[in-house]
Amino acid sequence: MSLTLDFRLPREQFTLNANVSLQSRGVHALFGRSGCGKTSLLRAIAGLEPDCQGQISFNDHHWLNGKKSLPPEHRRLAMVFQQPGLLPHLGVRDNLLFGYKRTPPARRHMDPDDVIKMLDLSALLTLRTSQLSGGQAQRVALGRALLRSPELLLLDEPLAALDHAGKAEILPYLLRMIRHSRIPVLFVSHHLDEVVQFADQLILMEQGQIVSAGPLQSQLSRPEFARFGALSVLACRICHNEGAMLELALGQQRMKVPALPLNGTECRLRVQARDVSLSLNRLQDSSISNQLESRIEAISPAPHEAEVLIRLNVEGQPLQALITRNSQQRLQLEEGMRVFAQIKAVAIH
Amino acid sequence: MSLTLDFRLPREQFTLNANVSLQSRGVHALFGRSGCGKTSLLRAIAGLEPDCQGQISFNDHHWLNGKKSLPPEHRRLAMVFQQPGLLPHLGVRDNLLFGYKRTPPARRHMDPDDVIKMLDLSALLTLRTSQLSGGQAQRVALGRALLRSPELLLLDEPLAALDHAGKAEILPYLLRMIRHSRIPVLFVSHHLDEVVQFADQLILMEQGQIVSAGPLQSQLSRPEFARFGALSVLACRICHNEGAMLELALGQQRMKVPALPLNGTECRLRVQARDVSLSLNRLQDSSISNQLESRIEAISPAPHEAEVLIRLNVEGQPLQALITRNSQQRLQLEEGMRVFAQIKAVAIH
Amino acid sequence: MSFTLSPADWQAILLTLKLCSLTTLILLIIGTPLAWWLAWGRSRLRTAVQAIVALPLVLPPTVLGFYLLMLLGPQGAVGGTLNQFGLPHLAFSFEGILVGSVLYSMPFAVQPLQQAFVTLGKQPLEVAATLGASARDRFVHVTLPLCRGGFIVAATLSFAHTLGEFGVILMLGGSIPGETRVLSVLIYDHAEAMNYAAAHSLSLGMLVAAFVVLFIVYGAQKRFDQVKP
Amino acid sequence: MSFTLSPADWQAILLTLKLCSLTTLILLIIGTPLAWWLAWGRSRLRTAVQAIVALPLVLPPTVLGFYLLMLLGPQGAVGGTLNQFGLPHLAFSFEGILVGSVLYSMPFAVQPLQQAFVTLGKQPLEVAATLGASARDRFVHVTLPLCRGGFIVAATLSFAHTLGEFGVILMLGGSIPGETRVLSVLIYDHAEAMNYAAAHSLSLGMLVAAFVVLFIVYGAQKRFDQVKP
Amino acid sequence: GERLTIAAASDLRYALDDIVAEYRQQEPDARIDVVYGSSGKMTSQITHGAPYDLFFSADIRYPQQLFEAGLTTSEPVPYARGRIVLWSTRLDAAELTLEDLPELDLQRIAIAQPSHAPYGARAKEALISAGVWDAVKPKLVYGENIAHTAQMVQSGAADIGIIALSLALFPELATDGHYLIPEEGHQPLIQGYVTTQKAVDKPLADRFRRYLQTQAAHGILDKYGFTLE
Ligand SMILES: Nc1ncnc2c1ncn2[C@@H]1O[C@H](COP(=O)(O)OP(=O)(O)OP(=O)(O)O)[C@@H](O)[C@H]1O
Ligand SMILES: Nc1ncnc2c1ncn2[C@@H]1O[C@H](COP(=O)(O)OP(=O)(O)OP(=O)(O)O)[C@@H](O)[C@H]1O
Ligand code: MOO
Ligand SMILES: [Mg+2]
Ligand SMILES: [Mg+2]
Repeated sequence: MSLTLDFRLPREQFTLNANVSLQSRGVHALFGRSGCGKTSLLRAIAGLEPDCQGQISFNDHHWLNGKKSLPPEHRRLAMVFQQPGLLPHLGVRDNLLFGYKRTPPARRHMDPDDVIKMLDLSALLTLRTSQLSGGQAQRVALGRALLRSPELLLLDEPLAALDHAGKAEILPYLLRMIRHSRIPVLFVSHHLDEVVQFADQLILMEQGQIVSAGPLQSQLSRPEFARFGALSVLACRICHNEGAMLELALGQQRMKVPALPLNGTECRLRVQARDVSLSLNRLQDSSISNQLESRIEAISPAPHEAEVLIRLNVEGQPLQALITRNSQQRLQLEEGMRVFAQIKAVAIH
Repeated sequence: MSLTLDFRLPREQFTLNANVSLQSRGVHALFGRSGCGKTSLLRAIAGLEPDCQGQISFNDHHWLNGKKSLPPEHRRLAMVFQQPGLLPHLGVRDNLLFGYKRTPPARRHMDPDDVIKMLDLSALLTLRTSQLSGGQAQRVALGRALLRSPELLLLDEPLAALDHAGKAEILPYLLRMIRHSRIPVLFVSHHLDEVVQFADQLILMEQGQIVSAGPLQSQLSRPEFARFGALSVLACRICHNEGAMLELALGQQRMKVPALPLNGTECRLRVQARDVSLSLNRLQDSSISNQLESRIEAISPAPHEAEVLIRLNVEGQPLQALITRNSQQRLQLEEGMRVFAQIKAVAIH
Repeated sequence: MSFTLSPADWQAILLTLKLCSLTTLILLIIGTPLAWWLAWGRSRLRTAVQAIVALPLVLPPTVLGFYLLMLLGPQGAVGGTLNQFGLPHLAFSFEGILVGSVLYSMPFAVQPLQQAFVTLGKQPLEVAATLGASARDRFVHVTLPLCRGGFIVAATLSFAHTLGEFGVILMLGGSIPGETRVLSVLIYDHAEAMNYAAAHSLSLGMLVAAFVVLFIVYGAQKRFDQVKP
Repeated sequence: MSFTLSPADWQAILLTLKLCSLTTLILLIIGTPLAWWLAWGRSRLRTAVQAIVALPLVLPPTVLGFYLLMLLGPQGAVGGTLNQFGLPHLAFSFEGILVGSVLYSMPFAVQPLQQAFVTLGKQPLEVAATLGASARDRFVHVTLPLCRGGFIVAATLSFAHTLGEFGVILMLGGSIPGETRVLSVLIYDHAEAMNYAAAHSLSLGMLVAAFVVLFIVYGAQKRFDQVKP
Repeated sequence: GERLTIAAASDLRYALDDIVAEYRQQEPDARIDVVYGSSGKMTSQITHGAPYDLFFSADIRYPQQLFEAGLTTSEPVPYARGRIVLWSTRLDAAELTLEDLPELDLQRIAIAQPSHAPYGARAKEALISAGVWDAVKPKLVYGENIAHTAQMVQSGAADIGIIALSLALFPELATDGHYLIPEEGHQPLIQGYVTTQKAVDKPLADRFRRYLQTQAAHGILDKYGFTLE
């Protein structure tokens, strides 16, 4: 995929200034505070913002050239909005097939039966949209977007309107869909937690400007993200996935975590810095069983003055730990030291 | 305070059935999934639901008697809605004083200057409501409700519309206000995290029914709450509150946590079960410094089959720990055993 | 074309302004509670009443004029009763066309008010109630200022639509100078008398006045829509 | 009172139905794009055009009729041009009152449609566009079904308001049986000729018809409001 | 000063204006308003209580009805005999007769509404006796009263019309010639006036009535082609 943006869009309080080139497949997460312009950016890419000026090109197609704009229906993308936006006069099936019917057969690369199975929609097909729960409606909206066979998928906080239980209902489907379809995705969120579950690339926006863009792991260790709750992501290989526990390999080291619904051989562990504790020796009679040998790379102040953020290197991957200044002094932790990082098995997602 | 509810209110999918008597001061949290009837209950108490039938009495006043309903303006309560609901034709000052002006001087027990100071509103007074951020508007709505000098305060998810940073902005004010005013509060939420920060009493609703009601600590260890993420609350005494760290006493034992903006000598620590690990001996060279000697009271299965939920007794208070079954077996943990519970200092709020 | 107006023209202008002002005033007074009830009432009669209020929109003015003439004239239920009490009946009188105008312009007052009340929603009123404002207090200090736009639109449309009334007045009022010969009837009379210069002056004046009024109304509507909560 | 209708009455009824149906059809065809532009257009002229469209609401029908007579007659710009091309001018013809009716009922078609388009919002159309629906496709498969209520209201009000037209037709029509003598004019003639029984029958018929139509419209409006997205 | 309201048939539009103007020369303080319309319409209005003191009808049968209904103070008084003429601004009507009408290339022929305008009723009778009624009927347009009919012709919207001689003699209209239709073809148009109950105790009504007997008044009537009895 190659998506090159270089445009301006005037908003009430600022002018949105998008100047970025996204080259890789996978999921690009667009992250930033409420009102920073995430939705506006997506809408501009979709061709829904007539005031937008500049260049947007996607895989050699010019979507926007100066003021000349290709209408949304001719851009090969699909968008899932914050609200499901199902068409209320159509049933679930007709909503699902709305874009499919409008895609020339030669260009269709998604199959309705597959999508219905993947998103578990078969029981809903005959319902009216008003009979769906929020989560069900979002699943239909996702399926509808996929069946447009887009070459780029725009997701605008598809989970924002849902409460905790609602999110739990839809997340597995979203993950499955994103992994299965292999369509490049631009995913908007203002919850860091959500973002890291999907994203390969992370784009941070502030006040209409793109502040930084890059791969997930390196972005997460940037100081801009500390205030959203420091976080690391460990890329692991799955060794055994049998029974209730999952065995993971991180270089030479091994971890065991409660099984997660994962496919494939790779997986990504999201570890919050506050869930990592450090010890000088391997702990013996503690309930914490995952201990990763690692080296301290950097020690930096944390938002709370009594705490420090410790950047570790575990088998070449960055891992952050948030501990008190007292503990740091007690254990005399310094850059370059070897330590054991304890991660509670249940703290891994 | 004495608030006795015994009424029915027909809704689309169920009839709200409120039958509960709230006797203590402090904060009563009303907790339940979206659509379970929390808002409806509050609105009925405020007198905003004309279809409501039964009895509502507050401190010897009959607010509802059969179908005879005292109009909202004669019930001595104030309500903060999910949206701030500032009156757009009035400036911030006039909004703030709207209820104050309508309260007979003899019954006023809140002072505008105090409230403005407490909620840090002085810089906003001359603004128009459209110039306020979401968080600022909610602060004004809170102040306006307080200045009505209510004898009962109803808060309907006053934080729901805000994002992470918005919540962080308003939470300290809300906490301060609730502690300072000593007005009985009924606080609605569907986020357990939020609830435990304020609540003394917890009321759980489901499908229009009140499932259980009681003091926070005992409610939290009920199985109904496990699925929202198991959680304990420890009541502590503050020993030292100097510099960056706070020293707390829990019976004979001591803990140190990064300082929080607390007043008084008591405080409440919210500890998520997944943040607690167990060891057979006191750990020596770990960054975890808070270790509480405790006894295992019960071991029960957790939602994930690879995990168990361990109920501990720490100085007479319940504390829950979520660990893997593997660890339990490795350490051979059993009911009645003495163990050390490690709580990462930064994990305490 | 010259725009000189005769004393008779001026008389008709003043009469028309008087009729329009009084109609507007009466409609605001009775239209407000009616619109409120239509917006928030819970009776099953609402749709029927709404249809009755809207009848003048679709009924030929001659039908309305005919029935009013039957009702208000000396033989009618109302007019006859008035005569029995020694009072003048209402046909061919200013009071008669005032009644006609109020009925005829009713939907133009009630519908914008109803719309404004519905758009306002109950929330600001509920907020005010929980802050101790009584029903009257809420109306004066919340509804009135927040529905200002709706009231302006209702008043202007009532006024303007009364300005444009013709059929009802023709049947119910005739064309009595100083009493019922309003501008629309006068223009008709001028046209019939082939007094085109006078018809033109008055028509053009009304056209411009109507346009200016509507331009202000829709401008105001847009502006007030933006400050809506 | 008996409700026998003469052949002349029947002729007027059929003529009126024809006029109302054609007016409604034309208004839906030209009113839809106009309402769309008023709802979503970005020109600064919108308020002015909106005021012009609404003019017939407030202008005396005699003013409208007077100017139309000037315009459509043989000396008028339109009528004169037609005559030059050997075509009949439009004064005192069915085509003439059709033009008058379209202008006169314009706001009753445009305003509900505009309202429906604004209420619908852009979201469903944006959703459809990102799913590959072209502008035409969106109109047929999204706007039309979702604004069904608005179209019903617009059609019914246009029809009903044309039913109630009087002043314009009086000046422009010439009361030609079968051509321009519509019900409202016939009722007037009956009343002036003191043919009260006939006036009554027709008036009552129209009153009932108008009420039924409005009752259905407002009922439908309520129902469609509820299924709105 | 004293007030007098007169209802008059439209054929008197210019003649009665002149008489009133003359009368006011000698009594400038008197306020005399004249309301014109078709004789039938005026009768209908008086029946419903319209406050006219004197009623000048184009056909004495209408005041006779009012007298029989007890709404007048005395029997109707004939004051003149009316005549109908063929008149056009497009053709030279002086050269034409009724019998020519079917042969001419005409779009529209205007007459007054026979059901309540006596001049229209007489026009219809004349066309029938000339044997051309069926031929011209499809081209007929109907004015609400005889002045309206003249206006239809004057504006050119109707090619030719049958109007009152009194109107065709009005200086501004007299520039176009007319053909006097023989009286034999229709019933005589005996014009009569009555004093209504409203004029009881109005000395001005008596004085004005007396003025009508004067040479001056007769002179004006004569000038407008009214044959005096
Ligand atoms: N149609 C519009 N015209 C002008 N300004 C707009 C428009 N829509 C939104 N804005 C403004 O543009 C800014 C960015 O809005 P946008 O919806 O893109 O933010 P966002 O990052 O998606 O926020 P959120 O996380 O709350 O959805 C805001 O200040 C908003 O007020
Ligand atoms: N005015 C109303 N009339 C009838 N039913 C209503 C009304 N308002 C809400 N309901 C229904 O009553 C139920 C309870 O709604 P309520 O707003 O009390 O839930 P809630 O617990 O506050 O939910 P949330 O957490 O989403 O705010 C819902 O099923 C809702 O659809
Ligand atoms: O009474 Mo008239 O003058 O025939 O219209
Ligand atoms: Mg957004
Ligand atoms: Mg709620």
